Amino acid sequence: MLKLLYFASLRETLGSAREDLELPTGIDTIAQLRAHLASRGGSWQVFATSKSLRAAVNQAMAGGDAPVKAGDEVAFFPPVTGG
Amino acid sequence: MLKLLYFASLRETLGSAREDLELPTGIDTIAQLRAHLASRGGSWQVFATSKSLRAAVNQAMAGGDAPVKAGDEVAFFPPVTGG
Amino acid sequence: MNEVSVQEADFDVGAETVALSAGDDGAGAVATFVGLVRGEGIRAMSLEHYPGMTEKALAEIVEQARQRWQLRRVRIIHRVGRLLPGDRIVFVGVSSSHRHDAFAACEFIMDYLKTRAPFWKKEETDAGARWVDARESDDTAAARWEGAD
Amino acid sequence: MNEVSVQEADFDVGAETVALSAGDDGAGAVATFVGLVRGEGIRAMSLEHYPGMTEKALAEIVEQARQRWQLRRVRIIHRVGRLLPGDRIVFVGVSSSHRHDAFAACEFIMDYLKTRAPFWKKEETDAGARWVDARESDDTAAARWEGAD
Repeated sequence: MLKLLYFASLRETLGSAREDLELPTGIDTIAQLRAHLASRGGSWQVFATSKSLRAAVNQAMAGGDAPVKAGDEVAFFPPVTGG
Repeated sequence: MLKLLYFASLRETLGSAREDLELPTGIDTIAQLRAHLASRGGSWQVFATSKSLRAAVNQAMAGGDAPVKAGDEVAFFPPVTGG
Repeated sequence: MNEVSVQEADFDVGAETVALSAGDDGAGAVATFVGLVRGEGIRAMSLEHYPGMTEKALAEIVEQARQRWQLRRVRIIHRVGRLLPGDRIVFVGVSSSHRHDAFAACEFIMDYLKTRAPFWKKEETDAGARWVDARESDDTAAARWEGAD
Repeated sequence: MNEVSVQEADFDVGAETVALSAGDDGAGAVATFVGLVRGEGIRAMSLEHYPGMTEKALAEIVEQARQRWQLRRVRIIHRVGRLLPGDRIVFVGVSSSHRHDAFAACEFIMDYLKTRAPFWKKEETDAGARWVDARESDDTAAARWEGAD
């Protein structure tokens, strides 16, 4: 199981703040996870179309090559705007 | 008449905080004034020997070439150490 | 004392600044920064964050600053929730023996916080609500520390 | 409000910092610096200045900062007289719309104050009193602003 979190404008676009995902076979990286989520269609296509979307694995920033595995906490969000 | 002020370690070296000086003929610049003061001898030779001594004319930093004239307020002091 | 706080409540700028040097007579320099909500046609601003990751990201930024400069105390407070124009958003304070280290670390922490800590701002305007876009100038500001000092 | 004060009395860091943005919702950034007397075998420190020139020199430094950056409010307080380890010596605070201007101006003012404002420090140590020597690093710090930004 993967804990997925969505923040800020992405959360509003998807209409979802979190979900628990049974990690499908063959998905080992952030990039593959993004492609999987985009394949849901509709507003989820943002995972394919948005270039600025950021990801974190277990609360640390992660690139597309970053590995994901069962038990991880994975978050997606737009570029940060604090301070 | 020239109003002369001495600050900090220079004041202690000279044993004087201020004096009113009748400006001698031929003294038109800070450098000439320094030479005049040094000619008093004793502790006043610091005006000839110290390279770090700074000057201000009418409360603005001034170099050796800066003109001095009757009525001016001239100050001498070591490099500043505030803040 | 906790170096990093993420909270809805306002903070006491004077008390936080004084605490950076209190009882430490080796602290010759304290640099602070306060970020505030600007008006500019904004009625309010809501700050969202990623609880857990935020605190880790800020602690990591403090750690990087400590590796770059000789610092004594560091304090970061970042508010979340709904804020009004003029309200304080963030406090960063650094104490050091010497002023250059305090200034540099304080600005470094702000630049990194702006680009690496998971906060998001949503503005309420007369025309409705909108998420604030990230600014390229913030990326540029953070990038200039790479290889510097 | 007076931008520059030279005084024997201590100051309220919190009140001074808050005053830099109070009632001005265009002020998004406030940077401050507090300089303090360090211990290091010092029992006390006496600060002498050149009344009249000091205020002019500080006002001139503020004016130069305003020409270089977009600033909203500026405040300088410098204490004189006898101070003890841990005592505050100087406060510099700057408000601006954006943080880079506030940070840069605050550090610029400190660097110029250190090399251009007529203050002199005398330390009281166990071995007697001694005038503090000017430091080359302060000249270097001030010089780096020439031609910068």
